[in-house]
Amino acid sequence: MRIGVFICHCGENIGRTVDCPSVAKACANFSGVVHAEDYKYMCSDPGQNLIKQAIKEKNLDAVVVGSCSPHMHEKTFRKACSDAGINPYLVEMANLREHCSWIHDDVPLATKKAIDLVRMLVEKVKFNEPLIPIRVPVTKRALVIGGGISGIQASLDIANAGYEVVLVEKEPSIGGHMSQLSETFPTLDCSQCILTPRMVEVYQHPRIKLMSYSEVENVEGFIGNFSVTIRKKARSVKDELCTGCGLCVQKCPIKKVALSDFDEGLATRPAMYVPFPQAVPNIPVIDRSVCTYFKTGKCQLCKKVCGREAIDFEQQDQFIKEDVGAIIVATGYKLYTIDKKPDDNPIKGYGEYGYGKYKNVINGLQFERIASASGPSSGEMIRPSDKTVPKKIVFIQCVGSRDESKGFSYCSKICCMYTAKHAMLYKHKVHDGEAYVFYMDIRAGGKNYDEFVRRAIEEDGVKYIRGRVSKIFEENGKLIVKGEDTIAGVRVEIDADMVVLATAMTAQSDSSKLAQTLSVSYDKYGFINEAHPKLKPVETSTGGIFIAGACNAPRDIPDSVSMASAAAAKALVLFGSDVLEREPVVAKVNEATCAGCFYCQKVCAYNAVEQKEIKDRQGNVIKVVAYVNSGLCQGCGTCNATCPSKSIELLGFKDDQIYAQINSFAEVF
Amino acid sequence: MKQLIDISKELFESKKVGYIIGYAEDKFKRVKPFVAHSSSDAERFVFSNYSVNNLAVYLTRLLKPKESKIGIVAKGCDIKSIIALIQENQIKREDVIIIGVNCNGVVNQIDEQFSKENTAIKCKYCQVRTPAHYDYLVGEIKDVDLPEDKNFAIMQKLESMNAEERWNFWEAEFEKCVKCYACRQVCPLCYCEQCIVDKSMPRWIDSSATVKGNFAWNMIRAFHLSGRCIGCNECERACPADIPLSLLNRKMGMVAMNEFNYRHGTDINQPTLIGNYNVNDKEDFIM
Amino acid sequence: METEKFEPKIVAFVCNWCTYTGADLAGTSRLKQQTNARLIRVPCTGRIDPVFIIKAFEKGADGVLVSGCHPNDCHYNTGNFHARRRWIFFRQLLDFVGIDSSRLYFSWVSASEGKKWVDVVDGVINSVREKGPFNGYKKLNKEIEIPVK
Amino acid sequence: MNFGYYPGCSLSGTAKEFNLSLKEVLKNLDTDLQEINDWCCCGASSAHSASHLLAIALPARNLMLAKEQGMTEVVAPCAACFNRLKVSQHELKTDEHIRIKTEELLETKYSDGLEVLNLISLFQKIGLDKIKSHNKIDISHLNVACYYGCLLLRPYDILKFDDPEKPTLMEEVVKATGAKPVDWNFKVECCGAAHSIAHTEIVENLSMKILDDAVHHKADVIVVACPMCHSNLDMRQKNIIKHNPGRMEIPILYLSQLIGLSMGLNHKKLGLDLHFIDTAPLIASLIEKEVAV
Repeated sequence: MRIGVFICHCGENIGRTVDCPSVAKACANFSGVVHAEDYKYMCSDPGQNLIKQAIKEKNLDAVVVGSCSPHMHEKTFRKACSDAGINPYLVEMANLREHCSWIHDDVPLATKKAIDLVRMLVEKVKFNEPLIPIRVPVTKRALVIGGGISGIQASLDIANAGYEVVLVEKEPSIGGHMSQLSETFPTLDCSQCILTPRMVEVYQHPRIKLMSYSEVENVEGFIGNFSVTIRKKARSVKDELCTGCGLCVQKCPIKKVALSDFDEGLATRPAMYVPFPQAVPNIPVIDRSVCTYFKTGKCQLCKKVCGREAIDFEQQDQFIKEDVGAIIVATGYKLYTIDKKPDDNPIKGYGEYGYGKYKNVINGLQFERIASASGPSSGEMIRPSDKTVPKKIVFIQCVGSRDESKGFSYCSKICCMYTAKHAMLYKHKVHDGEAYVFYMDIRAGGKNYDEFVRRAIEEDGVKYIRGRVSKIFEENGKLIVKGEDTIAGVRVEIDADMVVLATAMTAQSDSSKLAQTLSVSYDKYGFINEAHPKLKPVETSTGGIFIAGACNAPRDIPDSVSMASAAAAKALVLFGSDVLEREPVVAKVNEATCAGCFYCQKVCAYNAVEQKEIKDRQGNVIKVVAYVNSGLCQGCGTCNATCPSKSIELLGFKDDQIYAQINSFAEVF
Repeated sequence: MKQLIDISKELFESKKVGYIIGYAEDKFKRVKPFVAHSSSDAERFVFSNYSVNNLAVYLTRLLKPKESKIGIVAKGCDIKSIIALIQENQIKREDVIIIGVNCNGVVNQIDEQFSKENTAIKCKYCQVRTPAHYDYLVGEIKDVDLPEDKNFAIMQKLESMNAEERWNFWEAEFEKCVKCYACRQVCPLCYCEQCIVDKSMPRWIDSSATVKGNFAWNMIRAFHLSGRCIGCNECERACPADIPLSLLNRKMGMVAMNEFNYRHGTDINQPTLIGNYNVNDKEDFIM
Repeated sequence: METEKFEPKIVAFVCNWCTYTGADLAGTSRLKQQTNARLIRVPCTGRIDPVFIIKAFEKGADGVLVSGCHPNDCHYNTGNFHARRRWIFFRQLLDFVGIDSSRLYFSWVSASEGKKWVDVVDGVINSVREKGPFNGYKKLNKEIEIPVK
Repeated sequence: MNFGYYPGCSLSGTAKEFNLSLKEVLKNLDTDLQEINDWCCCGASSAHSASHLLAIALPARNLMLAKEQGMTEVVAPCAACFNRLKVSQHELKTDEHIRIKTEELLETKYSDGLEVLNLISLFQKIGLDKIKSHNKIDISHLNVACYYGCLLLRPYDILKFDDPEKPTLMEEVVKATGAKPVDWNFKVECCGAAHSIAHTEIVENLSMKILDDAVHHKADVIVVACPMCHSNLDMRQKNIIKHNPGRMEIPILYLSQLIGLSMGLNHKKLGLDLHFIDTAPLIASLIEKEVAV
């Protein structure tokens, strides 16, 4: 092998502490090194030309550059060498700046260390193999999971850019939590008025395939090449025939049979229902658990009235396969439930606020429904127990949030804002009412957010009390709220007519299951992790899968929408090329020596190791060995270290390469 | 032994097995591993205090018969190896028929006379004299008079030494090693097609029988068995140089027990120790 | 030679994403450290095989340091968890054969912990220096050397 | 059945009737209590404010004695004793430092594995069906407010007993006696505890609220499982009424006494005559009913 060594002075940066010319001189004597020189700025154009020239003149086939960190200029030098005809993976960098000159003062010692560092990489590069980037084709089609505002936004962005989108929503209608809201902060504009046009746009878009009442069942493949199985749940209505006339819903004889999820349990719905009037698609669903026909075999009234013969009692769940190149997860959140004691852990759940006991203790979404013009009371501000107007209302923030012992340690982020909004909406409707807010801190970071909270306090006269509530109990029809005002340093007791708890935003209960299906990582709360908290906020640990909205962390509408657009942009970047190039640093199996213990499969975080049958000429299975799907492998090498016979090796960091480095760390022992 | 022979014959006659791995006496009346291929072969099967060998090792060394199963005679401790092999994808449970034997202790070395003093040390801390897992069960349990656990005292002594003294202890032991690899060949869990010690690119472990290479070999062998060794002590029995190899395995077994409360080869469906992790694994040694 | 002050040789196996980058940060921040450590960069602590460590000792290292991402911060999600489990066995095994734990160090150093890296490296160098050279292998190596006449 | 027994100081002093009634009831339920030989004070509510080590070591001594005497389950009827024993167990298990210090102090090795029971978990263990089968007197007209206080339930992470904010286990036992537990608001509110001596007015104020809420929810009697709660609610009740006129007296019973009543045991043997608040009207109402039947 003909190796060239190039030592960079980095101006004075390396040269000041490392005697670069003598390093180059020492390196010239290493076996295999046929060329060694030093230069002031190796990364500059003249510097790079120096390398290119040497490659040509001396016919080099590997290069070691002693300069800065590979994180800084590995790409630069690989590119330069590649231009001169050397495979980029035959280039190694010795870090003489960050790991030597900048951290040492003693010139002889630093110079000695620099020589060692270069020698170790010269030895390594002798075992480097030319590698070719892995190229995989891209299916230019996206799957969006979740039809809330984030999913809607992401779908529209991708579809408008000219690519097909499959939008999967588990509920009968898209719209998500945003469709339940009355008004939105900080502008107090009507939520449905801004959302429904978007929902309709999704429905009518020629490139969006909307699959409501459906769930993702299985995901196979890798970036650019996912194969997704979607379970289309039986609606009992043929959606291609249904016109959405609603006659069946009107005729359904069992009217008030179930609590409406959309109205957060404050209203009822029939067995055949559309979650809300503006639902998209406007196709009803039969709730088989309560439908008379499914319970007794009789009724079929809906079938009789349907002129289109769209009712199908025999309908089964369907499994549909879709091929996509990118997946956007936008599954949103659910509210922490305080209406029942959580299983097996009584300490969680706020028994002191009376879970499930007091009708007039409600959560934020229930308040939204009460305040909403489309809600059960048509926007009239009345309390659930006796439908009277509450004259005194208490809002409690941080119920379950920022409370490690009872709930979650994180801040739910949006409660400060929506509580201010709730208090304002209340004051706008009940002019003589009193509104109290118990808070820990006001976290109103965002455009016009703090102004909004100040408006609630200053213009609408909402009374903010800094402190926690220790107990709520009922006495003579009033809810006695016992708490503390930490600013005044006094205990307070308020006899309220209604209490609204700003309960924490939590991950969907099945989010960890979905994350496992997608093989993306998730945190201990079930929120799906971003790949990097700062630089890769919409990517996940798995290439080609992106996240948007509250499935990642508590998030408000503007943040969710911008995140959705960002995720869409990431998917579009992927669709920008026909093939994907990936680093060829992946594991490879030596099938001859693999004994098939599959410890490599156990340690792989990416499901990249598969089982492969080796057959003889008659087609009999002789043995089963490991096989690495290089589309999925991310190149960590954990399999390599785990394999007892070293039958799986990580290209670029193979055993012989590392052995060579260890073997040469000290000149003599 | 009639029970064992009857079952074996029945298995052959019903064509359930292609062969059965068991024990038989050779012409010097020594009990040796024996592979029976027919009913008449099965007549020779014996099981006694001299049935020392862990026959599970043959499960990965012999070819599986076409369209029938492998029968194997196994003591409680050997069955742990079989379970481990199933856990590690080396054999399928449905491919073996296990004839479990109630064991009343085995002799330390094949040529010795069985007595209290000559009982294998592994029998001292054996919890599975009646196998935990089998298809058939034969033999009876008798009361066994067990010798004292000599190794325990050595373990304690070693643990009380300082690092240098321990190094010297092992240096003296490993000096004897001739790299015959009997320890590897006899180990049911050393089923790699190519052992790391036979790998020359790169040569992690010096293949010459120098103390340095012997250190590396025995350390890596113990490491590759850590969390996996089921304690049959065949390596130590097979070692012609009498190196106390079981001490290394026992130490690793103690780590598995103390840190993870784990014992390999007890449950087919148990997740293996290496290859899995717990977010809360101990890390008090990490800065 | 005998009178020369003992300077320990330390080999450090570090993961590319956290510790190597943390060491870069120490450099960028010009945090001074001693020159005894030689870093070997691997993608992940999961890639670090115990044979590396044995080989480093064989080749004359007086101390070995292994460092990677903090738990839950692993670039590859779980590499460091698998590595940690191996270490639990391996360091007790080494200790049992006489390479005690004051020669083998483990640390979590993140990309932002330049200062911690310096403390770890200097700490390891200092304590190995205090401990003295690792003669076990040095002696064995001498025995193998063919005497030069 | 056989249980180890740690009576604690209160049960041999101010809460004598607790001890009496418990033993009487258990005798009828074929359950034996074996008192820990040479037991000492658990440190109560004061040791831990003086010395952490002492507060761990005192209960630890009793735990060690119980183990030595071959017990596997120990009943500590007093809620404070129960709490201190459990806290001590927890600390010894999780804090190696304090365990070593305690072992040095007591010159004994500590080993875990003793189960500490409070009054409610004891009856749960004996079995609700068994209690039901011993019911002789119909007390179904009795509305009972179950009062837990603090020490039985908190801190949950250590005691792992019942829901610390909305407990229900005592109600289950009360239901087994045939009486009717009422749903009320203050079953886990503080009674003022040790302020009883130094700041009586605080205790009176807090206990008053508890009494009021129980009465408000139509309770005829409050049932407790803690000598401290009992003394505050019972002993201070007369003064509460004196300082806040217009209130009715409400008898405060130990859970064991209520069970004893349902079993038709002798009132004196249950120590029902040892309360400040007269239990005679309550007993009379039972007899009346009996006669009516």
